[in-house]
Amino acid sequence: MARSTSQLYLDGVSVSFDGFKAINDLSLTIDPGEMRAIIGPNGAGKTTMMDIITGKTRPDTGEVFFNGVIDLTGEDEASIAELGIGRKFQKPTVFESHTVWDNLELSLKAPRGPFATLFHVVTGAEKKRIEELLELIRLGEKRDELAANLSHGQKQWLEIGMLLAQDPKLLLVDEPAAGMTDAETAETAELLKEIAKDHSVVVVEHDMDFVRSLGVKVTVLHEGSVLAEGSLDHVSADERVVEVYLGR
Amino acid sequence: MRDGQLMGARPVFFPVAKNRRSPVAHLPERNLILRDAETADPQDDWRIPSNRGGPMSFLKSFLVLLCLAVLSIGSVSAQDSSEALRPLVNELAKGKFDETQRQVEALKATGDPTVAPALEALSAGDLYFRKSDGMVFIAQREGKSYNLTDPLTGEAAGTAGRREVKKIKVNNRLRRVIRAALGSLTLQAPDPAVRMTAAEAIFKAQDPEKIEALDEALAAETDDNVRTVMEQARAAAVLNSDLDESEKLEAVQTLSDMGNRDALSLLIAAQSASAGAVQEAAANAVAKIEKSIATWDAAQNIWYGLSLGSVLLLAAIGLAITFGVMGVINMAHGEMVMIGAYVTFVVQELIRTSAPGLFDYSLFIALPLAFATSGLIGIGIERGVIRWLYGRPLETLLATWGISLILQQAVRSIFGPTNREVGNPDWMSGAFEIGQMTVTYNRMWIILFALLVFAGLILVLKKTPFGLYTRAVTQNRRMAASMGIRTPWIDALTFGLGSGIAGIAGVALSQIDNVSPNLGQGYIIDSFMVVVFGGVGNLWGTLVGAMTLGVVNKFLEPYAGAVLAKILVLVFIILFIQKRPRGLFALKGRAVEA
Amino acid sequence: MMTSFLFRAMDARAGIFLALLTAVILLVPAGNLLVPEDSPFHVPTYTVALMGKYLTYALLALSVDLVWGFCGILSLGHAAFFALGGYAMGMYLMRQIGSRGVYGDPILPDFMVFLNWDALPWFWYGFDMFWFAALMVVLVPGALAFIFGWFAFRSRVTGVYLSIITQALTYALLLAFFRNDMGFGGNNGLTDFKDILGFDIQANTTRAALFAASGIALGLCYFICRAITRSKLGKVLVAVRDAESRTRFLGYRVEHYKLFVWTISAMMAGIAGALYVPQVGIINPGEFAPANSIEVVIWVAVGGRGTLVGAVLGAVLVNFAKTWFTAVLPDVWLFALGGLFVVVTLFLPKGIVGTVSQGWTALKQRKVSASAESGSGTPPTAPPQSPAAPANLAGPGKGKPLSSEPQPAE
Amino acid sequence: MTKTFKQLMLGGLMASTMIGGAAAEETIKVGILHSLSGTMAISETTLKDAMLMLIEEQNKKGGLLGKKLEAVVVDPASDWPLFAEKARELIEVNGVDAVFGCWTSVSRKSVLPVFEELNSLLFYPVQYEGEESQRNVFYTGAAPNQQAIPAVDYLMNEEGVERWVLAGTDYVYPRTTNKILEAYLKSKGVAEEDIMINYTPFGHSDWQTIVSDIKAFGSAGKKTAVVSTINGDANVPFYKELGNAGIKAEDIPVVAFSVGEEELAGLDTAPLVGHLAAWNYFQSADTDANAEFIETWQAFVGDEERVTNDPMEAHYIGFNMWVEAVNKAGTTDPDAVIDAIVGVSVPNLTGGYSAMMPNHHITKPVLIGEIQDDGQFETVWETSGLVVGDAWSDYLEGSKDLIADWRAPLSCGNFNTVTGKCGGSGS
Repeated sequence: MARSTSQLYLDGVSVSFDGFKAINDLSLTIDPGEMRAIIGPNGAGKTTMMDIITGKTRPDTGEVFFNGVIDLTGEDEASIAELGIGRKFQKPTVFESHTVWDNLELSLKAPRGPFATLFHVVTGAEKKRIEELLELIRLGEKRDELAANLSHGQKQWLEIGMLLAQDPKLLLVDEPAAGMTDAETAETAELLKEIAKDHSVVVVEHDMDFVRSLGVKVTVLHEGSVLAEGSLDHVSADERVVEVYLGR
Repeated sequence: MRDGQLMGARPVFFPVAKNRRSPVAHLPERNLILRDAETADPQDDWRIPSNRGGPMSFLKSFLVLLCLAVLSIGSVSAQDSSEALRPLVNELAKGKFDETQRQVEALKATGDPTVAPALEALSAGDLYFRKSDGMVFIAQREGKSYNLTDPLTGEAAGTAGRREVKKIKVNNRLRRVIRAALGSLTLQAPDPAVRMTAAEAIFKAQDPEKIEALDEALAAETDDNVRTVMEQARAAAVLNSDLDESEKLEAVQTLSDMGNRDALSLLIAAQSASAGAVQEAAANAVAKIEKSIATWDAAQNIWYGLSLGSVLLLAAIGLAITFGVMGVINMAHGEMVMIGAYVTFVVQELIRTSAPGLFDYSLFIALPLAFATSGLIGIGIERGVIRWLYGRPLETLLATWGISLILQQAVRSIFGPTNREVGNPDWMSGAFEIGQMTVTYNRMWIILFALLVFAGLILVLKKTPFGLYTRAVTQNRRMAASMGIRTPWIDALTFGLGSGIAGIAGVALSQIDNVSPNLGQGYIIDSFMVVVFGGVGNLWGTLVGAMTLGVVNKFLEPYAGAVLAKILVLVFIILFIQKRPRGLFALKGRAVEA
Repeated sequence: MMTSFLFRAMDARAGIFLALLTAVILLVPAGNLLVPEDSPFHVPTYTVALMGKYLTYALLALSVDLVWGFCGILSLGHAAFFALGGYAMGMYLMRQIGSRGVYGDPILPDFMVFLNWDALPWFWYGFDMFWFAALMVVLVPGALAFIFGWFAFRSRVTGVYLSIITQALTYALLLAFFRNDMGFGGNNGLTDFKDILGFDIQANTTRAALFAASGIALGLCYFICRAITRSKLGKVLVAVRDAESRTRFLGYRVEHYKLFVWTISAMMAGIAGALYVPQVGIINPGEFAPANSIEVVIWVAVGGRGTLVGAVLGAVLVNFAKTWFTAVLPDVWLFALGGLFVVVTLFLPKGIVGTVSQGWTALKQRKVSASAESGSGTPPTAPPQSPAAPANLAGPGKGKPLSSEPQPAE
Repeated sequence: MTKTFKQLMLGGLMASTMIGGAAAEETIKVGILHSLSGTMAISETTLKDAMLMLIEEQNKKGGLLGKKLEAVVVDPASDWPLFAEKARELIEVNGVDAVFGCWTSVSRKSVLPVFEELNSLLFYPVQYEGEESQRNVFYTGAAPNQQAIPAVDYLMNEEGVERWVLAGTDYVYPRTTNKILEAYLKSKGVAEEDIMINYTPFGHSDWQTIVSDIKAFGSAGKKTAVVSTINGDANVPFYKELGNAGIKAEDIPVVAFSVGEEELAGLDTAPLVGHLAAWNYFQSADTDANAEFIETWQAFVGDEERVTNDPMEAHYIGFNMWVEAVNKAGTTDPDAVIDAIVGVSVPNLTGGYSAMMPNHHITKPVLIGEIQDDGQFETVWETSGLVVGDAWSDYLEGSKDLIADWRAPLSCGNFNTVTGKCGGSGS
C-alpha cells in the first residue's frame, strides 16, 4: 500500500489514555474515491480513530498522512477541516439556534478568518449551492426552521449536508443511521452512495444491514487495531470476527 | 525585700492557718468563692493546700507549713496578722498607678503568701474599695450589686451596690509587677503548677534579687520540670545581675539549651550588655538558636499552610458538592457557612444563659444543629428554586445570588449587623510547642476536623446507598430515573448534604473569624477558586487544591507580604488553568462538558 | 463591504432602540438645562447624573452580553475592564487638577504628596493629554483582554473554568489596586476631580454633555454589536456558543473568534468605565470587586441574554430598582432585590426582552402555522426566535441532562 | 474657574434653600448617610440607629426652631460612588439641611464634591487620617494627633516600649498614621531597625504568619509593642490569633486605634485583657451624661447588652453642635450655620466640653484604655486637658506648613503659612 497514492494513510498509530490503549498499532489506508465501512464492537477504538484523523487527539506514536504528503499529526482541527476532511459526529451535532439555511451557510467553503466573516456578504453562487444542498438532503421546506426543531433523522441529514457544503475530499461519517427508521436508513445509504461518487468516505456503523446495503470494503476494528479487512461476507466468515462479536 | 525581711515576715503564715485549725478546714467555703471568681484558672488552688491530691499531698503541704512555723522567729496572733496586713492592703486603693505599684512592692516585701489572693484579684481587676471606709475587697458582680470577699481571710463580707464600691485600676506595668511579686511569694507553694508559674514569672522579670530565693527553692524542689524552669529563671536573673563571669557563662549555657525565642530574647540582650567571654558565648548561643529557629520556620510555614488549606477546604467542601457534583453555581454557599456560624452563636448563647457548664461541649452540640439547619435551608432552596433550573446552571448563578442577598439581609435583620461573639471552648484555646514551632489548638483541631469531614463525605458518597444514588443521578439522570431512583429526592438531599456540610464548616470557622452577616462573602470566591483549581466534580481535587493553595500562600507570605502573596496565588491559578484547563484532577471520559 | 456591514445592523428593532435612545439623549439634558426649575418637566441634576450612570452601566452590560449572550463566554471579570477604563480616565482627570489639589503640587496628585512620592511614576506619563488618556481607555483593557484571552482560549479553557479565572483576574487586580504602593491611590482611589477638557466637571452643562456622550457611546456600541452579531461572524459566534467542537470541525479557528469578540467587548467595557468615572466623581479599587462583575451578568440575565436591547434594559431596570429600593426601603431592600432576581429567574427564564419577543413570535408563529399546518409532523416545540436567543433556554428545565450548553458528545 | 464656581454655588444654594423652604413648613430634615448593607454595615448601622435616637430625643425636647426634626435614611450599601449619589439625593431630592454620615475615608472623599457643589453640611464621626479640611464638612472624630501620638507616648513612658510594630490594613488611614508615627518615633530616637511596618489586605483573616512575625520581632531583648491600625473586620481573627498564640498584654501590648467596644462585642476578651486602645470616649467613662446616654441608647435599641462607642459619641457631639449652631444662627441655612458653629462648645460624654475649632475639627480628650474581660475598656491614662484636632499633621513633609481656618477673612482649608497663600504648598 503506497502512502503516496493514498487519500488517507495511517501506519502504526497508537494512543493510550491513562494506561488504557485505545488504539494499538493501527494501520489503515483509504484510496482516493474509496468508500470504506468500519465496524467493530463497543470500545474497539472507532471514535478515537476519528479523533486522531481530525486532530482532536494526538497519537502517541505512528504516522497519519492525508493525500499522501500532509502530516496530520501536526495540525489542529480547524486546519484539518480546511484541508478537506469533514466529520459527522455519532450524535447529530448541528447549530440548534441557527436555521437550517444558516447551518449550511456557515459550512460552505469560504475564508474562515474572523475578519473575512465579519464583512462577508452572501453571493449568488453561495445561495445556489445552498439550494442544491437543501435539495439533496431533502430539507428544502425547512430552510427557515431552527435546527433545534428538526427531527433526529433530519438533523443527521442536515449534518451530512453541512459536511458536503465544506466540499471535503474525505468524509468521516460516524453512525449515520443511528436512531433512524428503516425507510430513513435506506435513504441514507442511497445518499452516501451518491456522495461516494466524488468523495472518499469512511463510514463507521453498527448496523450490519446498513453496511451490507453500502456494499463496500469493510474493516473490522478490535481493541484498537485492525482485526480483519475485506468484503462483508469475507470478514463475517472470519472466525476471530465472529468470536469478537459473540464474545468469548 | 531583702531576704531577711522575707524570713522575718514568714511566721505570720502559720498562725493564720492554726487559727483556722487546719489548713483544709475552711477549704470548701473559700474554694467556692474562688470557683466563682476564676473558673477559668485552675491554678488558683495553690492558695489553700488542696486536698485533691490525696492524703500525701496534704501531708506534704502540712509539713511545709510546719517547717515554716519552726523557722519563725516571733509569734503573732491571727488577728494581729490580718490587722497588720489589712492597712497595707487598703493602701492599694490610694493614688495612681505609681502609688499602687509601691504598695504592691510593700506587700511583696511582707513575704506573706496571705496577700497573694489580694494581688491576684488586683491583677485580674477584681479588687475594689468601698468608698465609705476605704476598705479593700475582692468583689464579684452579681446583677446590679457586688459580692464582697475579704482579700486576706477569704470570708464573705456582704454585698455592695454598684455605686458604693470602686474598682482599683490596674495596667500592664502593674500586672507585670504583680506577676513578679506573686512569683517570689509563691516560689515554694505546695502545688508544683503554682511553683512553675512563679518560676516563669521570675524568668520574665529577670530580677537578680530573686537568685537567692531561687537557690533556696531549687534546693527544696522535687519536681524535675519545675526545677528546669527554675534553673532557667535563675539563669535569666544571673545574666541580669552583677555576678561573676563563670556564673554568667553557665547561665548562657542554660539558656542556650533552652533554645526558644524567650531564651533568644534574653541572650540578645545579654550579648549587647556584656563583654568578653560572656558576650562571645552569648553570640554563639544566639547564632545556634537562630539557626534552629530558621529550620523550624519551614516546618512552621508548612503548618500554617496546612492550616490555611484546611480552612479553605472546609469552606469549599460543601461547594464541591453543590457546584462540583451537582453543577449548581451556588452563590449562596457562603451564606450556608454563615448560617452554621450563627447556629453556633445561638447554641452558645443558650448555653450561657441556661447551662454554663456545657460550654465546652457547645461546638459538639452546634455541629448537628448547624448541619440540620443549613441542610434544611438548602433542601428548601433546592425544592423551591433550584429544581426548576436544572439544565440551566448559569441561571442558578442568578437565583442563588438573589438568595444569598436575601439570606444575608435576613441574618442582619434577625441578629443585627454587628459581629456576634462566639467563644472558644477551653480545648480550642491556647497553644503548645513542638520544638520551636507553635501549634495553636484551634488550628490543630480545625485541620483535624476538616480532614474528618472530608473523610466522612467520601465515605458517604462511596459507601452508602445514598452516595451511590447521588453518583448515579449526577452521571446519568435519565438512566437513574428509569432504574427507579427518585431523582428529585436525591437532588434535594444532595443539595441538602452540600449545604449541611457548609453549615458545619461554619461552626469551625466561627472559631477563627468574625461571625457577621458578611462571613459568607469572605469565603465564596476562595471556595470557587479551590473547587475549580482542584477540578470540578472531584472531591480529592478539592482536598489537594485547598492544601496546595494554602501552603503556596503561606510560603509566599513571608517574602511577598500578605497582599502580594494572595495576588500571586491568583495569578498562579490563572496560569495553572492554562496548563490544565480542567483543573488538577480533571474528570475523565466524555461525561463532563459544562 | 463596509456599507453592507453597517447596513445589516439596521432593522426595525435597532431603529426603534436608537430612536428612543436619541430621544433620551436630547430630552434629558434639555429638560435639565432649558426647562426652568419650577416647571414640572424640569429634570433635576441628580436625575441627569443618575441616568448618565445607568447609561454607562448599560454599555457595560452590552459588552458582557456580546461575549456571554452571543459567544457563550461567561465573564465574571468584566468589571476589571470597566475599572481599568475608569482608571485611565481618572488618571487624566487627576492630572487636570494640577495645582488646585490641597497641597498645591502642580504635578503630583494629592495622594502622592501625602505618601511622600517625589516623582510621578512612569505609568502616569502622558495622562495629562486627553487623546492619550482616551487611547488608553480603549487600549489598556483591550490589551489585557487580548493577552488573557490569547492564553485562555488557546488553552481551550471553557465553561466555569474560564468564568472562575476571569474572576481570579479581577480579584487579583482588586487586591493589586488596593495596594498603596501601586501608585493608583490605594483604597481611596482617584477623586476630587475638577475639570474635563477644560470644563468644570460639576457644571450642569458638563454633566449634560457627559450624559449625552454616554448615550452616544451606548448608541454607537449598540450599533457595532448589532452589526457584528448580524454578520456571518455573529453566526459563527452563536455556533461556537452552541457547539464549539462542531465549529472547529467545520474549519473555524474558534480561539480567534473568541479572542476577537472578547477584546472588542473589553474595549467597550473600558469606554463605559471612562464615561462612568467623571459622572460619579470617583474611581477606586472597589470597582474591581468580583461581586460587581456578577451583578453585571445578572443585569444581562434579567434583561434577556443574547438580546442586545435586553442587556441595556436589564442594566437600567435593575439599577433603577436598586436606587429606588435603597431610598424607599433602606433597611430591607436586599430582600426586594434578591427576591427580584429569584422571581425573574423562575418566571422569566429568558429575561424580560427574551420573554416578550418569544411571546410576540409565538403569536406570529400561531398565525403562520395555522395556514401551513402539516408537513413535518414535528410541531415546533420552541418557537423560532431571533437567532441570537440561546436555544438551550427554551426547553423545560426538568429532566434534561445537566450539561447546559448543548455540547457535542463526540 | 472661580467665576463659574461661584455661580454654581449660588445656583446650588438657591436650589437647596428653595427645596428646603418648601419642606421646612413642617419639619427640618436631617440626612443619615450610613451603609446598612455590604461590608461596612457592620460598623455603620449602629451609627444610623444612634442618629435616629438623637433626633428622637431632640424632638422630645421640642425639636429645633419650633419645628420637628425628621430623619431621612438612605442606604449607600458600602459602595463608594453610591455614597456620592445618595448624598446628592439627600440634598437635592429630599432637601435635608444637614447630613450625618460616612465611615471610611473613601466614602467621605467620594461625597466631598457633592457637599461642596450643593453647599450642604456633613458631620463625619470617625477617626481619620487628617490632611483635609473642607468648608462643608465637620470632623467630629479624632485626627491622628488626637489618638495615635498620645497612645505612643503612653507606651513609651508607662510601659517603656523600645521596639515597635506598626501593623495596619493597607489603606490611607493606616498608611498616614504610620507615616506620622514613624516620623514621630524617629524624632524620639527610635532606630530604624526597631520599627517594623506591616500591611495586610482588607478583611484579612489568616493572621498566623504575621502574629508569629510579631512574636519573633518581639524576642530581640527589647520591650516591644504593636500599634495596630488594622481595620474593623480583620481585628476579630487577629485578636483570636494573638490570644491563642499566647501573646499577653504584659509581654507585647497591642494598642489599637480602630478597635472599640463594638468590635470587642464579637470577641471573648478574656485572653486580651490589658491590650490597649486609644479613643476619645469609652463606654466605661464614669459620668452622669454618659450613664444617661447609655441608658437611653439601650432603651432605644431594646437591648440591655448593646454597647456604645467612640463614633457614637462623635455623632452625639456633632449633632448637639449642629443644634446649638442652628439655634444660634436662627436658621438652618448652611452658610449661616457654618459661620455660627465655629466656637460652639457642647458637653461631651467624658465629663468635659468639646468645641468646634476654626479648622472644623473639634477638641477632645484622649483616653488610653485597657481591654477588660467584660469587653469594656478601662481608662488607664488620659490627657490632662483637651487636644485640638489637627487637620494638617506637623510630621508630614507636605503638610507641616498648612493650616485651616474657615473664619473670615482667611476662609481657607489649606493655608500655607510660609507662602502666605491659600491653596496648598504649590506656587
